[in-house]
Amino acid sequence: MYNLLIGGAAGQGIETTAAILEKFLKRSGYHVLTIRDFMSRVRGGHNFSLIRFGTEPIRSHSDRLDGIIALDDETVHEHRDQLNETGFILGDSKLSATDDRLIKVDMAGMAKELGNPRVSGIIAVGILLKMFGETLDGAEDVLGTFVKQQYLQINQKALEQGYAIAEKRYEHLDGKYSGWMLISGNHAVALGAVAAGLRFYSAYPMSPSTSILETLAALGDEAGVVVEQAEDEIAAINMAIGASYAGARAMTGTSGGGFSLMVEALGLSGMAEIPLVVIDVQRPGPVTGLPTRTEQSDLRFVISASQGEFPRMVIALRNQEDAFYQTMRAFHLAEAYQIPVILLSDQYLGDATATVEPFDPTRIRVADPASSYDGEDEYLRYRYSEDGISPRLIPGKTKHLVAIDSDEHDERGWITESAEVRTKMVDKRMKKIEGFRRELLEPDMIGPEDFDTLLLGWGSTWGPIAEAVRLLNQKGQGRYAALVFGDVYPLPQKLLKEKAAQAKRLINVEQNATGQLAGLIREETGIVCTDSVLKYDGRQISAEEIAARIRKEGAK
Amino acid sequence: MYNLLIGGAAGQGIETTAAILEKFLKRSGYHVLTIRDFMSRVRGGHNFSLIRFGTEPIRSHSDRLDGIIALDDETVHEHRDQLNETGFILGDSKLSATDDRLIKVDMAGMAKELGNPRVSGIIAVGILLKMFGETLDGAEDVLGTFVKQQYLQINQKALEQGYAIAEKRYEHLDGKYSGWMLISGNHAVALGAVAAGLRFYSAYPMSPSTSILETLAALGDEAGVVVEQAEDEIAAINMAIGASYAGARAMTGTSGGGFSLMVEALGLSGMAEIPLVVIDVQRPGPVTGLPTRTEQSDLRFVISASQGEFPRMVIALRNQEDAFYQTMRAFHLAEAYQIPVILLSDQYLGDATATVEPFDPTRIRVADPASSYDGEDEYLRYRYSEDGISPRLIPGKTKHLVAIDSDEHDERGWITESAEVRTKMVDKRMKKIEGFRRELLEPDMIGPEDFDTLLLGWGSTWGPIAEAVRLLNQKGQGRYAALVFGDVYPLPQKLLKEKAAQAKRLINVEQNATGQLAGLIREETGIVCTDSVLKYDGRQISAEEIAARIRKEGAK
Amino acid sequence: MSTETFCTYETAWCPGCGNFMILECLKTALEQMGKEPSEVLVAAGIGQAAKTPQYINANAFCGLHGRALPAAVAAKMANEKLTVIVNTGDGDSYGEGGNHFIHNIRRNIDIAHFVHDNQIYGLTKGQASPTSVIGLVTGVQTDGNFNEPLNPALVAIACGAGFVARGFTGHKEQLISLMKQAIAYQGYALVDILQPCVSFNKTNTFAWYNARVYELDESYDRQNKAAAMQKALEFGDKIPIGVLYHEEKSTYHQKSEVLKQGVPLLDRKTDPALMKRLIASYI
Amino acid sequence: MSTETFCTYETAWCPGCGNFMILECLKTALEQMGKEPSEVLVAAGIGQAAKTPQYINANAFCGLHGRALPAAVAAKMANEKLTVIVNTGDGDSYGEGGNHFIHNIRRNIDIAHFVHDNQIYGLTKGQASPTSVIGLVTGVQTDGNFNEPLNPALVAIACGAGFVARGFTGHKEQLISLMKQAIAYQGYALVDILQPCVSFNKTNTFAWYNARVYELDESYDRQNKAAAMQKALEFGDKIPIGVLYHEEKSTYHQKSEVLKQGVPLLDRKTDPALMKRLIASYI
Ligand SMILES: Cc1ncc(C[n+]2csc(CCOP(=O)(O)OP(=O)(O)O)c2C)c(N)n1
Ligand SMILES: Cc1ncc(C[n+]2csc(CCOP(=O)(O)OP(=O)(O)O)c2C)c(N)n1
Ligand code: SF4
Ligand code: SF4
Ligand SMILES: [Mg+2]
Ligand SMILES: [Mg+2]
Repeated sequence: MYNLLIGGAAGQGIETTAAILEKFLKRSGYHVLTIRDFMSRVRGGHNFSLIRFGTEPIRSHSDRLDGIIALDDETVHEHRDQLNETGFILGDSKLSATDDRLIKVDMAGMAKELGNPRVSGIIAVGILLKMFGETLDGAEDVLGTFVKQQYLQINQKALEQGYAIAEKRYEHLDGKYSGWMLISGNHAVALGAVAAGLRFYSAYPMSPSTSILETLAALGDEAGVVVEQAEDEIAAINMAIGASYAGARAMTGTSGGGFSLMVEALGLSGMAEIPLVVIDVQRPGPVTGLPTRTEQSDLRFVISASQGEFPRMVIALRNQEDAFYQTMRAFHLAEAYQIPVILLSDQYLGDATATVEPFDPTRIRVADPASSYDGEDEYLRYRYSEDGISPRLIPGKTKHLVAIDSDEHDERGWITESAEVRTKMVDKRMKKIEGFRRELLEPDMIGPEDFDTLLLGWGSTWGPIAEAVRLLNQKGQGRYAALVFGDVYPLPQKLLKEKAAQAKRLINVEQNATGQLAGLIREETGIVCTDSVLKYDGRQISAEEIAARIRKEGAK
Repeated sequence: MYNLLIGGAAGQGIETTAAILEKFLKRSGYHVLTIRDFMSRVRGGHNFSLIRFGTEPIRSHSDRLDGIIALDDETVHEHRDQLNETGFILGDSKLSATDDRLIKVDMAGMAKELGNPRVSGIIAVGILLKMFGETLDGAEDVLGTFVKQQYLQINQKALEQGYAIAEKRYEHLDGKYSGWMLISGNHAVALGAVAAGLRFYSAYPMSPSTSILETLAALGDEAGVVVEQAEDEIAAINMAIGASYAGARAMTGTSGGGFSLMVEALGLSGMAEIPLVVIDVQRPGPVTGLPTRTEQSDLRFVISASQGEFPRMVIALRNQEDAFYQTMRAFHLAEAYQIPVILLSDQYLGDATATVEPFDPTRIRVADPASSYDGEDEYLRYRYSEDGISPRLIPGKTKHLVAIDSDEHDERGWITESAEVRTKMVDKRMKKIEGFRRELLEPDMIGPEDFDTLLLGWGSTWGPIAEAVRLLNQKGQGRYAALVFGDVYPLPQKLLKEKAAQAKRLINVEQNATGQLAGLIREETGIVCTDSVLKYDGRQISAEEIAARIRKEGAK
Repeated sequence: MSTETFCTYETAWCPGCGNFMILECLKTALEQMGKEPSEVLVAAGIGQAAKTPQYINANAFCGLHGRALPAAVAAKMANEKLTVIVNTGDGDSYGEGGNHFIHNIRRNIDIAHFVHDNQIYGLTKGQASPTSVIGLVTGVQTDGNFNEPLNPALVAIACGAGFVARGFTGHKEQLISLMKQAIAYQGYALVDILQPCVSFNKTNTFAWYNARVYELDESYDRQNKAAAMQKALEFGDKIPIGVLYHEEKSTYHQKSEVLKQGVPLLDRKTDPALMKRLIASYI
Repeated sequence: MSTETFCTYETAWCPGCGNFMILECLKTALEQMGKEPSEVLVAAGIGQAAKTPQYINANAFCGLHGRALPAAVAAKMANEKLTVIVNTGDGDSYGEGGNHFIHNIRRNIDIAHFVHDNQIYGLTKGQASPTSVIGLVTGVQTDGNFNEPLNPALVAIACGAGFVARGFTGHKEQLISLMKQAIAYQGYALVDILQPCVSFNKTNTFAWYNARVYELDESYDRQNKAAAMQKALEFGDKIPIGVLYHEEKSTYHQKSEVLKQGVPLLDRKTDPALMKRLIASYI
């Protein structure tokens, strides 16, 4: 397994360099995981991508580096301490930094000679491919994905020149992943939505959710999806609800700040029982916080967002595969129960690309609008029923009229002030929870059955936690296992209760300051975590850090 | 103790009739409690006010009536079953309803003769005053509070005519409350805010919070308070924050739907550490729900509203006295800890008028902006400190510049992306919780020390619960007591833990469908309620209903 | 004139309210246009005017205060076969919903927007709305409103609306005609309807409006933008009613690559072959 | 020209960005007007332009995306002695913040609003803003923007603004002058500043603007509203820059009973005697 860091200022093309390199590596058979760490600015500052690759599945990033590709001096200064003794730093000749491990190449000069200073990153890719014993097979195809047609040739040349001047340093290892996908969490969400029959996506740009909007915009014409940039997030969610009411499967996406503005309308979906999928790609708050960084601090917020009470589901995405399938499932649940379903992702998962088995869009069946209406009696949009689910017709599709109201309403959808109807309607809505409680997915159990310490996590820390369990069991004294939640609200309790009963120590590992999952578990089950590992500096915790903190101090 | 209901359609003047009658009764020495039940419409429908009065303190409304004043037939039909055998119904001659207890008077005819059909309610007041053995002393003054100058004379006449034609039926009882106030929860909040030094109130009209806005608007000129109707709730809260930043003590108020729109900016107050008081006068949700009715279903929502994590306090108002003093205290806490403080009221409390001892505005001291800044070093708005509180200067008041940012920031208030600064700033903000945790007020303990069943409640159910404890202990088999929370987040735990340990049965009594306080208590303390009494039809639970439900089924 | 198809229900409005006339005109307009109830969607926010969808035999969407437009335009995007009409208040449309007002004009989606403009917040019992006149005393504007009233027609033209009209509940025939023109217009069509609120607006009464309004006649050139803005500014002793501005513009549906393909959005399916291609593009 | 008082900090903007010139002009304008840093409040929302308060030696309020205006006007209400300036982006001012834009014009509070109008969302890396031109291709507007661009100056005039100007970063002297006039103007003053974004807007470049702008000269009558609206409409081959409209109007502070009393709001105290009277009124 190798771990490379590509660093430089915003605007130096780190992202494209990393994207091209990782694609080459994956295509040659490696399992690849790339995470992206960047600042909230367009030019300057310090950004980096971490590319980890090997022949075995990689679930977590690592802070220990085998190589650094430094587009500026800051990268060397910031990261040299993470570099292995035997590692290398590839830098431009004009860097002033010095280090025994630094290989300077006049990439800027070469790029200028080639006629475009912006291709020096591609020269670096060429050098790296050679160093790692790769070939340039399929280069045209890879470059074609990221580079405009008119620049293809010069990039190809740059790649070849880099390749030519470098020397092989590592052996190519044979992996079996060349036919797998390399995809980020956000892209996987977009694909999952389309697979589920998305017809309408409205959103307002907001990091780190914007790439969902952009991915859908890029494929919307072909896929028959209207992708609309709203004037604000309030409009975004109300549009999605309007479209869904009218029969177009709909979704909106944002980050916490935008979600805050969607809170009222979330309740409209709940009250009017209009299916809706909302994704919150979390970033550190409060408010603007650290716009391009990661955190898991919206859990409690989204669970109780909006005045009053109504059923909802919250699903945390744990990895890129989850991102696809759980997005599909979210549409299913929203439709089957006529509820809002909230997906929680975060910047770490949203921007990180991982190697996953090609998605199977037929694996999840998405329900059609519930139409238990047999056409005999009067059509009642909110008919009382055993399971709380009422027949949903699409306006204009039959001669029956579909009335919805954000006021409390009777079975026909008309305003009521009756205490009796009110109580029955609340009960009807709440009854739906019993239904989807039965469909809850238990958390992922990771590690041996005979553990004594149980780690608890949710969402994107899945990878780091899984890897940490492995590390801890390698050289720790105890036996470690973990439960990582995907479905998080309502909280699935079976496995948790079973495993918690067996654990001597229970440690919640969360990317927030207050231990939100631990609180939810206390409320729902009475189970109390004995320790916790919390991180809230905007950087995703690594497996090593989890392991170290658990080993050292028995957690904070 | 007597219990009267005045009912009719919207637009028939029920509110004024009730307000005049209750004022007479209070001035003659009675303790009075009046609750208001009305529909979300301007004309028609069925509305009523319940006036309960006696010589002992009254804490809860009651469903058992001694008299009905029916302005329409519907009132008779709806409420006759609540009327005591010996009770009376006072109705207009034109009512078609029949009932042995019905006294018909041609009030409409008399009013017409007097030259204004709208004074028939006042005639009824005259009749009632006579029936209850009251005098007309001070009538001019009472009428003057509710009636425009030009209509004073005719109203006075109407009152006298009603008085003249009626017969005494009950004896006047001497109470000691003539010098006390008669005030609603919303008015008490407004007065509390002014007493605390409110300078700026911005809001968007929303039932049942609008009367706070109107009360403040009425006294703003005199008191030196800018009262601004905002274009929407987002503006309302951002204006309040801007005014507070600039040194004017500020507040905003709304109901749940408006609060939903304020969620993002609530975080701004938390992140930028700008003191802010927000009141949410709850009504039944979700969304528009039952706009003019009551519920306690925003507790979990306001506790975790807004993305990310920041300190806040949530105080539930339990009665009209609380409404005044806790509002004052909210300003103190907001200022002392530079946090948002959320007051939770509801329609029941907000609209109900009760008899309270005249407020003492000097009882609560409200802090000045924390200026631990000694002027020696560089002024740092967000200086790290032991208690997390940093020196707050007012822009323009010194030569020092005050910078705030919704992004994560350093001690100067400038944007940072440093992991270290981020962590320290989160810790600094969170440290403030320790401070105000020490200032938490324990819940009200009601009932005997040797109880076996403990009721748990919060906010406006205080009165009904207190009364229910009395009823239950009168003829129940067990011994009952109650804890009613005012400070609810963070949750004060001392008394709760002590008393819960002693209780055989723990019953949460809440005006919502999911038992929100019970959930919070589980999360915070592990204490589990064994039963619960929940009501969510938009009507406040009465003491009798609580007692009956606890006796009958051991709660739902 | 029959209103059987879109038959009447009991309302919660005050006797004498201008809303009744708007409701009647709406039903009449729809009937005269031969619409079927099931092809009509009447959407609203929250308020007195916003109860309109509850009182007409059509599909009804009573969403959130201020948010009628985003829901309504999206419903139209989802199913272009629906005749989408928004009937809601001035507070709803221009206050809470102001941002959606200006931006949906820019989208130019084929809906009709009928604003019941009583220059007051009715349902919340009488506070100034964005169109309230200066000096209006209310429970909140205790010294009289002193914010410059919004001129909806002018703002709509300034934002690029292609159909902008002003109506009055006292001119029934014209109002029906304005509604029909607005519904027939391809694109976003605004009719700001002067609607007396008998309970809370004692300034802008029926008589007040009636003394001031005059119908624009044939001589008025509704296609001249500059002149239309001038005309829209007129709101004092004289208030012109009728179509203030008219311009043909391409609609959202005509411009959107997805929607111009002819199949209503809700009837489209995701092509499995496309899904395969998309997945393959990440390999 | 010195910018010592309001001295410069390192910025996070792209080299070549129009924001630098706006920042420089702002500092110069404030210095030329003899302002003290501590009496100046620069407020913003979130975005590239919205970082301006961070780069100037004055009181700084960087609030929420779209919400600069409500916070800024309230700060002015709280302390009328502050010179309050809002410097923020077009997305911030007209997109997310659109409702506050139209309604704060109606309030007419004495602040200056400088919109860095690059016709794009910069910080989020290039999506259409409300002022983006038709056809602009972005990562979201993949077929080119097809929503009618908002004309901020026209909308501002239509909403009743008393000072409406358009500036351009390429006309430095004029921009300084416009800023000074806007700050000096008693009431809400808008300067919509054409600002090239070198990173994301490849259509409306410096050259594009430079080829189109022309300064309004003495002959232009800035007090004629109808003409001003006509002039504001001009945004194509020719783009007039300068003060488009100017009208003296009473400000919020002049109209509010509380604020016109002369004592800044934050210096007022609640009179204990009044408190007593209020309490007594409930007895
Ligand atoms: C978010 C939110 N804020 C406030 C309200 C309260 N509210 C209901 S209707 C209304 C205003 C109604 O005025 P308008 O839109 O002019 O309608 P009208 O009643 O005059 O027809 C308000 C403020 C609400 N329902 N939701
Ligand atoms: C509620 C919310 N939604 C979205 C964002 C993301 N966001 C930050 S800046 C911005 C737009 C910036 O555009 P503009 O205001 O034109 O400023 P510029 O960067 O172009 O100067 C957006 C959408 C946010 N911070 N908050
Ligand atoms: S309050 Fe006004 S707008 Fe509402 S129904 Fe009554 S008259 Fe009509
Ligand atoms: S992205 Fe555009 S607006 Fe932002 S700093 Fe760079 S050039 Fe300026
Ligand atoms: Mg209205
Ligand atoms: Mg911009």
